[in-house]
Amino acid sequence: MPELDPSRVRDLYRDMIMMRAFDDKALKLQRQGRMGTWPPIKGQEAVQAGVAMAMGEDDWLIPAFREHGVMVLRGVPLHLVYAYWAGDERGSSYSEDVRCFPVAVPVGSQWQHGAGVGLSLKLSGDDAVAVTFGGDGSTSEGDFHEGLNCAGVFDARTVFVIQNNQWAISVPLHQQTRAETLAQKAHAYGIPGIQVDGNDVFAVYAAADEAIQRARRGEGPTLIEAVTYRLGDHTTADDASRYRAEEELKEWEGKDPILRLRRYLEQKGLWVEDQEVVLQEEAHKWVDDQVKALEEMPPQAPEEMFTSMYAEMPPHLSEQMQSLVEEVRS
Amino acid sequence: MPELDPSRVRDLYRDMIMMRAFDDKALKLQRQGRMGTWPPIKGQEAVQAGVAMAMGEDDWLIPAFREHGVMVLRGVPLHLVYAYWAGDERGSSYSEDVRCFPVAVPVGSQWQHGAGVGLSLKLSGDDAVAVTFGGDGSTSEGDFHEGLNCAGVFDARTVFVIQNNQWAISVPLHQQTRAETLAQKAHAYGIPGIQVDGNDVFAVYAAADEAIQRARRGEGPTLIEAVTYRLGDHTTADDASRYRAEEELKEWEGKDPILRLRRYLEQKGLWVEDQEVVLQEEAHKWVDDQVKALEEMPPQAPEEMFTSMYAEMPPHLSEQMQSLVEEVRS
Amino acid sequence: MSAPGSQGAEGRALHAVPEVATEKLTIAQAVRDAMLLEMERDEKVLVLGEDVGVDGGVFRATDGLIERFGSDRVIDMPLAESSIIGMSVGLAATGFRPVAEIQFMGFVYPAINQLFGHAARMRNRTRGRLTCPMVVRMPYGGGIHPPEHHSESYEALFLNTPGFKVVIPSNPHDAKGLLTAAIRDEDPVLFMEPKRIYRAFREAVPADSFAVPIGKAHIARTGTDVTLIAWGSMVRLCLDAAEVMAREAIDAEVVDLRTLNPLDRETMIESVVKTGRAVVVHEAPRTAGFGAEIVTQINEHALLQLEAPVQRVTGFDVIFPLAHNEKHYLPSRERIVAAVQSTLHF
Amino acid sequence: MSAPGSQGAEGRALHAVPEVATEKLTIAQAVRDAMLLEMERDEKVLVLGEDVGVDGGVFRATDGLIERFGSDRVIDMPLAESSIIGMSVGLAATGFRPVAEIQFMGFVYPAINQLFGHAARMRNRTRGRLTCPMVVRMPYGGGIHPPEHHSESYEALFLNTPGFKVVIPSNPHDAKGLLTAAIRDEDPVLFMEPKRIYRAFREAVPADSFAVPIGKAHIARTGTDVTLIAWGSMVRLCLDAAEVMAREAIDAEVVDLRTLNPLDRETMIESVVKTGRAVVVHEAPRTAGFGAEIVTQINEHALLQLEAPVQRVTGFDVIFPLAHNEKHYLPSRERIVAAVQSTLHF
Ligand SMILES: Cc1ncc(C[n+]2csc(CCOP(=O)(O)OP(=O)(O)O)c2C)c(N)n1
Ligand SMILES: Cc1ncc(C[n+]2csc(CCOP(=O)(O)OP(=O)(O)O)c2C)c(N)n1
Ligand SMILES: [Mg+2]
Ligand SMILES: [Mg+2]
Repeated sequence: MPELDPSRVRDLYRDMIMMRAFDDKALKLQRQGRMGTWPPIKGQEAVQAGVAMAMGEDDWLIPAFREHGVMVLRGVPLHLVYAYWAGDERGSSYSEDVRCFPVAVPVGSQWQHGAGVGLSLKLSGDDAVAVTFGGDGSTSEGDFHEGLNCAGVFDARTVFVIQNNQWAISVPLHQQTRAETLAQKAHAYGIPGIQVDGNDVFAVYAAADEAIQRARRGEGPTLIEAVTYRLGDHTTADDASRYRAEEELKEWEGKDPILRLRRYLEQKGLWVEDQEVVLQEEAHKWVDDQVKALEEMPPQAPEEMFTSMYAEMPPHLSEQMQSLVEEVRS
Repeated sequence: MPELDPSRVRDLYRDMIMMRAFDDKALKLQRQGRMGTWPPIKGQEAVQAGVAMAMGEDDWLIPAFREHGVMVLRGVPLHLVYAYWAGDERGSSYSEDVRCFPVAVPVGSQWQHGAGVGLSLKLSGDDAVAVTFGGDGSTSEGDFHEGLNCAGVFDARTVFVIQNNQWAISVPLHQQTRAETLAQKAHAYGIPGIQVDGNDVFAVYAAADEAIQRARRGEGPTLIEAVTYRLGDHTTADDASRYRAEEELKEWEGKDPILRLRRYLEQKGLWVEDQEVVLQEEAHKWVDDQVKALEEMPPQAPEEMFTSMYAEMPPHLSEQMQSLVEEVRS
Repeated sequence: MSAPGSQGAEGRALHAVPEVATEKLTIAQAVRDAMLLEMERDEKVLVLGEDVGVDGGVFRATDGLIERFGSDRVIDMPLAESSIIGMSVGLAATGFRPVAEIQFMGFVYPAINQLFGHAARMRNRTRGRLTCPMVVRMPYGGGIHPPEHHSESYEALFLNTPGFKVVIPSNPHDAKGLLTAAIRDEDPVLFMEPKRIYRAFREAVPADSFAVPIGKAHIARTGTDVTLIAWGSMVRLCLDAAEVMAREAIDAEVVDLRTLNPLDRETMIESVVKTGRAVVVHEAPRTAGFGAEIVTQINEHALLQLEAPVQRVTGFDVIFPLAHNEKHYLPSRERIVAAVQSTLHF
Repeated sequence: MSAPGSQGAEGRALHAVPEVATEKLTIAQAVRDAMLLEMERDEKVLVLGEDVGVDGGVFRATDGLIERFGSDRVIDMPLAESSIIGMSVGLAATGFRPVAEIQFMGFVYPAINQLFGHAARMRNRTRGRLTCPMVVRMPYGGGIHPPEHHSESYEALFLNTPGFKVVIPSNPHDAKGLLTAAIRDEDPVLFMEPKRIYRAFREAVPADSFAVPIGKAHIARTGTDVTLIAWGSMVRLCLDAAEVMAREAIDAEVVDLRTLNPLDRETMIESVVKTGRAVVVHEAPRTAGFGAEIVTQINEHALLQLEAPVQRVTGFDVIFPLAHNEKHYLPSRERIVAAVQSTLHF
């Protein structure tokens, strides 16, 4: 276990509680029709909090689509995360100083962006590192292979983190690959691969910290496999009970990373019930404020679908936009 | 070394001599303007002869584009191989009982066909095995990864053979991947990977034989990396001296797999100069006959570009074909 | 084998359905029904894709097939579209008839190399020695407010590259009949399913197996004043627009193309020659959408009969918007009516 | 910045070239020249692709660049097109200006997911926060008798999906000026190079850096009887055909589109309005080729001025044939003349 002082450990706990709170809220919003399809992160908070804490201020985050936790920790305002999943492109338009890519929906396609950003940082002599996430399922895509292979060839300043939640929608890991671990895939690229218990936030932090420092020193990329579990459905459009055994879910609910960290904090005397109450209150207030901020966003103008297509709008698009504006006005 | 009786060893030698002869001839034809772009196989004869000898009668071959040697050994008439590279589609239209895919030009795309054919053989209870070839460069493509990963998941009856000739046009292997060997990439898929000296025909045969038998027994796919060297240019459109050191070429010319096998045969007393003369003569006669067969092929009718597009020709194609026929006639 | 009875959308039967046992099915159910019956008929038919097995497909189009046919014939694939198609090429060339599912059309891109480079070319490349009888099913199109990449309508992608057939049903009857024909076809068929109306309505569909021939358009509504040309979910929109216009005594004919390649030019041109006016409707962006080919063929074959330029009602030349702006992107009844008006008052 | 002097093909200067130092260059050399000058001007410009470094590119378009700028700026990539584009997305979004080479257009398919899914969408997706200023160079087209997949002319693939600019030069001058503009552009530009005429002729090209604006067509030959519309290597074929027809007193105007997206509709329509007749010529298969969009726009904007239906001279709807049949596939001078005749005698 790395030497984290108690306040940072409490920060980790706080981060995870915040995640759980906003994830729960998103599911509620979705049921109320105020949110689009939402991919829950419940159960995967330790991976996201642990990696986020290991990242330096200027490091880039390249998420897949189930990284709201780490995105928020890296500075993406929660109300924008909500806006994105509610169907508003402005949700990916956070401020320039947040070094974070937008959500990548095509599974696996972000691995190469991670390699590209890692090469970019190396070429520009930037001290920062690119941290790229993806799921266990995404390791089957050709882009995973290419991204890691190229990162290896170029000594890209990239850390690849697999959130192995053991399912890709309905497909369990053993139908995804015959390899015993995902970490061992690193071997194919001549780079280090490490498997960690993704529900142990300290283990995640330690592995991420080591990998990030290695990349920062210019010693090349690392693959981290964080073994965790998706406690929720794949998305709000999914019903996991169709393909997943109740017992398996129950077993993993017992391994909830938040409970686990709380137990640790309590055992170490770093946490008492009062603090929990305050924290929960704070979390809910923050989430409510963010929902308010979401709902206070002025509606997106219909013509916004045109305005960011190109740096300069070509004539045919202006015409089309004009026709839409007239239609909406009439 | 596997127990091959002297006559089979001589067969291997013969196969390799035949390859060298037809490859040389193709280069000559190309210089004379009687052949299109040709990718020479010089230096890679041992890989192709060794694998071919290990294959069973009903096994499928799925080549990339530098496997003329093994294709011919599997029953593709040489004059059709020539026809194909001379720019005639009928060159890929060999008889149904030749279990061989056509040349796959898009690098890496054939790996998945190998996985698919291997699954097909498994599902249909066919005893045969699919043997798929590709180059070192092709291992960087996403399709390599996907093909091997899927073959692993499904226990496909597939053997994957990398002809690692150490160059992908001008890109040397160490710029292709940071992995020390290509064989170790198998680890990513939970399947066995083996590196062999691809200029040692016995080593190739032994590895291929073991892998093919394993696949035939239903025990899953194997990756074989055969380390060899491309003694010629990438193709007749390439000039390898632009990027490849003369000394490297010289060194590998010394390791020519044909010289090596001949030396072995001579040492064992299995071969004398007279036999060599006869064999060379036979090879040249065969090649000349095949060139004759090529040149005796009636010209391809222009409308053949239409006739195999669909099982039944749709009306718009008939119209287009008609217009071409009229144009050509006039 | 031909369709025992054709109908337009919901209840708009154009001619009587012969007396056969029927079931009320949605498009999603009709698709499943076709696969099920073909799998029973021909053991070489396989289904493969992401989540098609235990989960029964994210739209339930393969629901229950794995229980019925086992995991050797209903194959949950690793998350790898290029392999879904690439392995299908290997399977098809050696005797199987894969019916591959791409979960959403927006995720077909990783498979383009296998589709364009091999599936579409194997027959021609080998002059008929190896073939690729396979179907690629893809839910397509907008209207369901999903995340990015889930609303693509990219039929044009597959129409300038020869070697495929491209089929898009607009109703449960055709979904079953066309998919049956597609599975029996000797060439690769891209079968695009309008997810917006997957479960929007039910229709009586013959319970037995039947094929609707590929390459034949269908007059979904007869009319005399203008021809609306569409496919997939846009056919229903055209029928709706036609109803609205009927109140204003504009009598629109609706041509449901059903197959985009090979195109049934004859039916389409005949209709335009009759009405003298045409509007083509598609969800895809305007520029270089398949609408352009339709307009061009009309101009090549019926220019002198045209009373007005053919109009296009299409998506805009922008990325398909997320939920908030989706309704502003998609063709609407109003836009169709306006386009018809402009051809009438040219 | 605009072109200091435009000309048609070989020697057909339409107006005087201002007095600037020039060099006689082929298209391949002009392409190289543009990259070299832009790399000197802006250190954020990178070149990457297969064999672009030590080998200097299989067509020598990047010859000598690695010696000049080093392997950090001229990057020999692993054999992985999806990574060439995917990494370019990462590089471009974080400040570099990658000029990526796809060795032949037929090998762009593995990169489609990165191109369509990300490069074309990053600006819109983030409402301008992250952008992808990158160029994708691709030799395209037939005429060189190569193996399979080396002759594709698949511009239509990139025209129904918004977010790209698509630029295709037809001569050395434009190759240099347009590529310069493409590298300076803030959005992804697909730059298709007509390999058939890479080295077919030399032309005087200003030695200094200059940009030809993207989105402007060029009248390569003025005429009054018919408008020939083309791009890339087909422009030269049209000019040849025009010369032949001139002998029969048919005076053809040739519009070199140069940019397919955004299309210079104005120039094109103006010409057609003037001549009343048009023929569009492309190498790609006929159905759903970009010719259809041209015909459609002419019909939308100049129907009443048309004396005859617009004709298409195109490839057939078949797989591009291997060498033996190539000449029968490609548009020829004779086919162009015949199409013009048919518009004249409609
Ligand atoms: C290329 C592509 N194919 C299919 C999908 C549909 N899809 C979305 S998420 C998903 C499963 C992803 O599994 P995994 O990578 O393990 O991530 P997780 O959902 O478990 O976080 C699938 C199949 C997609 N988004 N992109
Ligand atoms: C997808 C794709 N990209 C690029 C090419 C062009 N190309 C043909 S062969 C080749 C190198 C192949 O190297 P390798 O796999 O090692 O095979 P080798 O040529 O050495 O036999 C390249 C880049 C291609 N044919 N396909
Ligand atoms: Mg997962
Ligand atoms: Mg090689």
